[in-house]
Amino acid sequence: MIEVKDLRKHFSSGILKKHSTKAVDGISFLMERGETLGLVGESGCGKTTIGRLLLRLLEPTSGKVIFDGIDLQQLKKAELRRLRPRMQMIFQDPDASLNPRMTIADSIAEPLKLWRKMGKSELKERVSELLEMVGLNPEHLNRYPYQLSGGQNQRVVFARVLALNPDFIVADEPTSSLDVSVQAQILNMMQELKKEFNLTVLFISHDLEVVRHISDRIAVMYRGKIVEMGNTKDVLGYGKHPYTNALVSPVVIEEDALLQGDMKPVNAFGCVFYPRCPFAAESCSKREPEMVEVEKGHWVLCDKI
Amino acid sequence: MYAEYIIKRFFYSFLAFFISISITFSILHLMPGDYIHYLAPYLAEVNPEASELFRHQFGLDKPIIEQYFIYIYNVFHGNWGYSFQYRVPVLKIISEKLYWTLIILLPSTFLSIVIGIFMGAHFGWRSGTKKDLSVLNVMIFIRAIPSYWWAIMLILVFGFYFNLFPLGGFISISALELGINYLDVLHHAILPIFTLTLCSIPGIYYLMRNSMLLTVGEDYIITARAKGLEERNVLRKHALKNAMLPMITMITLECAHMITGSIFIETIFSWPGLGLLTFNAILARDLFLLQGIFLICTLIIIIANFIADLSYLYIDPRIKVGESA
Amino acid sequence: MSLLKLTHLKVHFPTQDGIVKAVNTIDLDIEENGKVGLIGETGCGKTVLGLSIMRLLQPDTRIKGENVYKGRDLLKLSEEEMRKIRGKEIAMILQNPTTSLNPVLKVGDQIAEAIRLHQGLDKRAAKEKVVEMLAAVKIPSPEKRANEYPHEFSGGMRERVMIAMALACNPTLIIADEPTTGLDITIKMQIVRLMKEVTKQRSMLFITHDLDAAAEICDNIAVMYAGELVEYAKTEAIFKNPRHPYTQGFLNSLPNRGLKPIRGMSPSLIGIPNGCRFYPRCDHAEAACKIQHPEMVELGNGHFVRCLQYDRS
Amino acid sequence: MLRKKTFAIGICILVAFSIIAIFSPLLTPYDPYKIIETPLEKPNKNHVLGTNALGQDIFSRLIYGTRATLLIGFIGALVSISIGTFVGTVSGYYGGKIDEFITRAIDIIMTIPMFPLLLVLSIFLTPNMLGISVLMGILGWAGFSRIIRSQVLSLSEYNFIYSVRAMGARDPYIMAKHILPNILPLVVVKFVFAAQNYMLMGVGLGFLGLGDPSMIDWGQMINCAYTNGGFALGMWWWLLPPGLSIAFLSIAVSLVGYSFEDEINPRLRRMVS
Repeated sequence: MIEVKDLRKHFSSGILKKHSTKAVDGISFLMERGETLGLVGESGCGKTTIGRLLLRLLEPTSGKVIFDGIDLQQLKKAELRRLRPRMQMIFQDPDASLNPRMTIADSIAEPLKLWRKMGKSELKERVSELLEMVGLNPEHLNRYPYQLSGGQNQRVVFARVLALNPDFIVADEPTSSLDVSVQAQILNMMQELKKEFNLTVLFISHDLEVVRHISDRIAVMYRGKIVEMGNTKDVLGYGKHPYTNALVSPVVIEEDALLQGDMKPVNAFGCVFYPRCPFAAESCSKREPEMVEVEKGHWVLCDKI
Repeated sequence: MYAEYIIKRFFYSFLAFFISISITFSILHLMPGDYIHYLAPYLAEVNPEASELFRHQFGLDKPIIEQYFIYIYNVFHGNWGYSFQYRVPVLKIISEKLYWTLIILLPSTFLSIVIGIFMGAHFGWRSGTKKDLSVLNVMIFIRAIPSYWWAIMLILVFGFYFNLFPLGGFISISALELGINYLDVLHHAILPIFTLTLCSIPGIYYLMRNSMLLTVGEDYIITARAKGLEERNVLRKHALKNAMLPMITMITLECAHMITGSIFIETIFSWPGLGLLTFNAILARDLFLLQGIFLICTLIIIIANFIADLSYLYIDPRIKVGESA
Repeated sequence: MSLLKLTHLKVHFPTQDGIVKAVNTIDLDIEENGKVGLIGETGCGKTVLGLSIMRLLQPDTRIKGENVYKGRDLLKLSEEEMRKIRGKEIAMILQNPTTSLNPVLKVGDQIAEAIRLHQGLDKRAAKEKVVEMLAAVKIPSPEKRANEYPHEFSGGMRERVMIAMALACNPTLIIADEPTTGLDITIKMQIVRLMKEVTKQRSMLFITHDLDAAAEICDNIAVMYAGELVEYAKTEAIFKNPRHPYTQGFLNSLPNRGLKPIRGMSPSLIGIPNGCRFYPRCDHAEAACKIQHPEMVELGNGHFVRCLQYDRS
Repeated sequence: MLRKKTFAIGICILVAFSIIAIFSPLLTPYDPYKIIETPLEKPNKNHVLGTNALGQDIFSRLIYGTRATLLIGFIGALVSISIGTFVGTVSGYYGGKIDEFITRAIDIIMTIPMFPLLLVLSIFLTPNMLGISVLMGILGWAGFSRIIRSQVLSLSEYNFIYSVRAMGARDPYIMAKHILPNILPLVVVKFVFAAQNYMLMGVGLGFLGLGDPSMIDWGQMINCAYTNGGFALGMWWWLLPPGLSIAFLSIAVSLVGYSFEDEINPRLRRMVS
């Protein structure tokens, strides 16, 4: 369904001196139809950037994203636009994902107005239907986002995204700004909707436990690179990469001395995790490790394996 | 990082001045019709030969690109053209008048910034109190009345009715015999300075108050209180510096307002500075002089801006790593 | 012995939409050397509670009840007396170190401020103390770091600075408001351990929505819901034998405990109805729950619950 | 509450001025251009505010002067706010290189003093009111566009803009439907302040003798009174009315502007955990 080939995105800043930040640094993976891939990593590791690159909401520096056999990079603006209804995105802060000056009904109706020619009554019916599907009442239709709770707003966002029957959804930390009691509601709803719509989902999160529940496969990201990828059970149960293990059972690993979000590599050649790795050897700082398939479908980016 | 920042700022300042020069040049050359008719209408009508000579002397018969470079060269070499009205080089008369303008402009800029910032900080910190709201209303009132009207009113009240200050000018008649006396000049300068300060305070006060209002709600203010700091130290050490950050740019923008204000105020007070010069230049349609005045105003603002940019280096640590540069 | 004793504490403040009853009748005891975790979800009033102990809320806030610290009611002190307690006796670690540190002041100076104020040290001695504090929270090369600005620190490092600032005057009680929120998991555990270490000889009110962090540090846990405490017990008891339906639901909704949600959402703190506040979301609700507001009852062994199931008086 | 009252007062005054401007011919006892009486008459039964040096009725001229001032304010604000909104929205919405270029350009434009430039240009232009007000608008948009840009930029960080884009909406649609409604309150406030500014400036130009001679405006009236000795002769009925009118009008506009601004400023957030 989705094929990502050696995707890179570098941000540069500065006029006299260019500072380049490698937000995404050579990432490749495949996603099957109907699967949920959990993308885990700490803040600033580039996971949000990947989400946006996959939908080509950002232009990559290099690399390819192939969506259902279509190379997104080759598309013209208008062609890409026509493809948009098939791929959607859900964001972290539900309150900010809705236009504060539009009613809930208008927000949900918007994608339908954009893409489907519908009569007024048909539109109204469809909106109510969607609203019900995400567990809200018709009484919410004429309210504004600020009158709803975060959890309810996230439901509205789901209704709006599903209005166009998408195939692929990037969910970027959809529950991390919600309280745990509500987070569980939203995640459960998401599971149901996923089955119902046969969605392919890239689920981005920093919370391993959440990802464990929702994903078929997991990719662990560190500083712009995927360091481990495989089935949820394999990665979380029998993780090979020292970073994955640090996430699963927090052993003390040294904190990065570098600024958060500043992705300048410590060493242009070595392993990205080298400075914090408890098992680092001299050689790790010199040679960039390669992805190794330790078991079928379980890849690790570490030379020590 | 310092160096990059300073160079960048300097470059932008230079660019701004360069663009101003280009504007004055293009005004001269891109306006419809033969501009000699604008410059010296009588000359052009009465004496075509003289106007030919004039063209030649000013290099106006050369291709426009060449003229442009000549113009820029001239401007950077202090040759800003010739004032028809005063029959002297523009830069000469401007530099004479600039002195007088600065006599009222500098003190009033200083005073209005200090008073405006002090009042803005003070009442922004205690916003919502009765005192704050009444001060706010008074400031809105002062701001709403144009500077020329304040000038006229103040002359009427303090000059005409109370006879405390002279009605205008910069020296008394007695100075013709006794020579210029600083106290006498000061006596004449007080009312214009007061007017200009009065008209400039509200703008700075209002910006500072708003900036303070935003700062008061910040978390680090609560942190400072949680440390047990006295209220005045929370204000002085934590709130003030942060609230000042956005002010620096704002103040330089206010400079443009003040220059505009001084044009009116000098005219009304007959203060022999750039403002009055401007007024007279308009009456005489002395184009080169007006252009020169425009350039000097730009220069003042650019310099103020550059100083402001540099002061960020001292006050905003984030610039050092180039984050907000 | 009780160090801080809150009795019938109420904190209300007016807003445009009505009076927010952020804290309603809270009784809480923090023993000397005791660590109490205050658990609650967004908008339950836990931050307000922390700030009201320090009297750092806006002047139009109404605080009622008693707030006795070492035999003195803090609510009755003059502002000047209270100021001398802040930072020195009771220190606070505010939520979100990024916004809680002053961006234009050097980190070292921000720590030194409290030291100089409360301990009367001169500049040099204060500086030494600052370096010592930074070293105590395990910031590498503290001499150099003291001269840097907050934006030069990572999130975890900023949190350490906040902790160092709170510890600077050797306070008896620390109020920590969500010190682990927003941190990455590998860094979170380091902060939790650090907090545990530095509060060995102190009391602490640990405000958080992160149960794991609270479990690691606290002896007792108070669960807050809609402005009041609904359960208070030893940490172990809360985890192994939660008695209040909200606590049970909260635990079950955690991702590592089954992700079973509580239906509905937390009530707004404006215009709270009578009766049990959890009633609309509760699976065990009965008719009486809607009318009768339950009182805290002790089930023995220091385990308190506010629920009509147990309140049969 | 207080703000609502000031807003109402401001609006009432504004409406009154507008009515005066629209129905000037019906309200004036004399033709304002016509030289009817002996010059420099004191206020009397026939001439409420006396006559000027040319013998024109001051009261009639005062009434007609409302038109020019209101029009200059309105047109100037309309032009500068339109340009500013457009440039600021484009810059903030597209971001990247376009934004950087526009931001730099605005930084530079902002250092060029508009009023002296206006004076230079006024030499070339046949003074006409429409031209002057449009020109003022063109010279004055930069600062405003900077404010709009930062507002749009912070809006664009809200994900709803992103999600509409992800939905496949076109950029003009997003700007019109999602960005404009959200910045509209700010635009309205800035429009009011800009109008005030241009009114004062228009009168100021008239005062400097750069107004449209075919229009009657308060600035020219002040100038006329000032230069023809109305000041020295103590003829307050000549000098004061136009000045008081502009001051009064400007205060009214201020009241409206500040009340609006209070309304849209994000209220100080309260802390509830």
